[in-house]
Amino acid sequence: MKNDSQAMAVIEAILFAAGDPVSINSLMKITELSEVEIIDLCENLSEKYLNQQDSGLCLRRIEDKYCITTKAEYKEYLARLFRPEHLPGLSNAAYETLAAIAYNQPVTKSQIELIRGVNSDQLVNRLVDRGYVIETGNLDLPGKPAVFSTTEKFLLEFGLSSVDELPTINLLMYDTIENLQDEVNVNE
Amino acid sequence: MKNDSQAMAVIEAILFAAGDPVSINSLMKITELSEVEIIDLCENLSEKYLNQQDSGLCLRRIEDKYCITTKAEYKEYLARLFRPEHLPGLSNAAYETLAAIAYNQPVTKSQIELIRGVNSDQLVNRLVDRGYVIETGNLDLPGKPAVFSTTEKFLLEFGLSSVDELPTINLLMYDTIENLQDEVNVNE
Amino acid sequence: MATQQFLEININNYQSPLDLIYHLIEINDIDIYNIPIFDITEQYLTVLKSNSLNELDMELASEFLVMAATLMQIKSRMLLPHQKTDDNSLEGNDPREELVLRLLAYKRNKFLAEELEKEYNLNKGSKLKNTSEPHDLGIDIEIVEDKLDINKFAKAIDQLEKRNSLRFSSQNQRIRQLLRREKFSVKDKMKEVIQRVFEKTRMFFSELFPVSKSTKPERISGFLAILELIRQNKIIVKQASPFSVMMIELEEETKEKILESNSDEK
Repeated sequence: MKNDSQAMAVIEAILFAAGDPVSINSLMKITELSEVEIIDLCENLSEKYLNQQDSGLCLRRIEDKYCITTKAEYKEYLARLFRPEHLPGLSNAAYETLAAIAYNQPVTKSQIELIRGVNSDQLVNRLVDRGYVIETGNLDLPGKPAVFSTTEKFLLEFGLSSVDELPTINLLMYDTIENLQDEVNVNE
Repeated sequence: MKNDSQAMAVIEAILFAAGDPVSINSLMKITELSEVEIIDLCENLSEKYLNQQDSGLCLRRIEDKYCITTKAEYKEYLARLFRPEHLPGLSNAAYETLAAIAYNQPVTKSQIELIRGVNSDQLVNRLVDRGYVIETGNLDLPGKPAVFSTTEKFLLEFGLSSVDELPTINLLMYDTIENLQDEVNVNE
Repeated sequence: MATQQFLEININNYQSPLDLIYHLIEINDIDIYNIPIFDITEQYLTVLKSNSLNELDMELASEFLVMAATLMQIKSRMLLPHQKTDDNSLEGNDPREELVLRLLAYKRNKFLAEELEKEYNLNKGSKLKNTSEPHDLGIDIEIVEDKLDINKFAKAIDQLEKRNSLRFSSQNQRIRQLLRREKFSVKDKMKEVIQRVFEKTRMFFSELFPVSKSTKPERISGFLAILELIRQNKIIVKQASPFSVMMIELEEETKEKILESNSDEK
């Protein structure tokens, strides 16, 4: 790192991107700085946020972790942000992931990836956060991968009484694609 | 809101909390400020981030939305924070297909094939999977061919605020293939 | 320019036939608006013949062959006398015009793709933050979230199904192509061409592999077989006039060999 102000920028970027609190230990590993330097830099960042009238952020220390959050005085505006009309709803990709789970449950993350053709782990986590999907066990396979299923909340919002009521779709999914891949492997 | 610096702090707090890009419209409703004021404040915030050596953040405009991201120059530190994404990089053929879409959107698969001189359907599908491209309608032609355009994610990851900002080259620069053809025809 | 140089070009390094032609134009240092089509065609065919198209994706292989045919067609059209209207090399009815337009469009797109890649590499490191939970920001409100939208769900299923059936059919196609490739090996086609031309003395390509009676992969194998037979000096390909199709005859030596082997069998 060239200098202190660059080091502060790095700390800010890390804490911003992480979202969750990051331990001093992790910050030390990422920046290759000492504990004292990390704590110094974080205190400077905290003061900078406090002193700047035009900054809406603040730095918090929770035990041995730091995180960036918003200044408490702007709560009323933020409360408006969390109204449904301002927050982006679930993305198309999230709906696809939900469909992949609904039609193949219980299903592992790697099976979902196979269905969508692209890694969907983040999206699964988001659906779990929002209560539409839940981890329902582990497969008896190496690594004991977790399997996911849809929740009652999912059924409720769609007005369904069970997943059997979902419209039937041909060729959606996992079985077909996996069989096909086997077939390709045999033929090649 | 008492003054401009407080307004800037509010905008920063909102964009921080939202994470995803927030539309000017939502910012107007949440802050009860005018469009011009919002754009002014965001431009100031953007400059503040740029000018402060000790800031790791950057403000981006994507079409009619704003968001905060980390400065690209700190990517090596962020890479240590996150698990490596196992998405392979785009191939040359994929970049060519993406360029054919970005510079001619909305565009059909057969128009893309005409530009590249080779069928590119699989590549288009892969770009759709990666979230850079999306089907945006159908042409009013026999067979109703689907047309494709680039997404917000494309703009975000390619450092653009709108497709109008796509890098241009003076040589051979035409809006569309038709214009190129027209121009050559005129020169005859 | 030495032929050796063209024999060493690996076709796998080119994204499309246009890419290869553009490369040929560049290494020859020629004006794209005045392409010496005879040289370029010969060089292109040299590259094609020295590479095994069987290793290429079937789709791409056929594009390379279509371009070979296009070049040969332009070449024969260039032989036609035409009136020069002015000094502009692209005067009306220049048979090269369409090719030049396609090359320009391709090159432009390739430039732009490179610019995009640069932009991506400059920006790829910047990260968005996940949406905060109100609770974490000390906001004590019950989030009223948008309920799931059944239409969006249905649309997602629809897209997933469409995409997967595309993947399904493209994989199915790959299997079928692999099998077909076996069926129409170039070697077999070479034997077939020699035998059939021998029986009829001379044949047109379109008679050998009529569009109505042969599949695209079969015609491609047939075309490859013809190219290979020309290379081995086993056949002669003639064009009666610049616009006409290719007429195929056997070299004397080839005929003699067949007569010999036929008499051996008797």
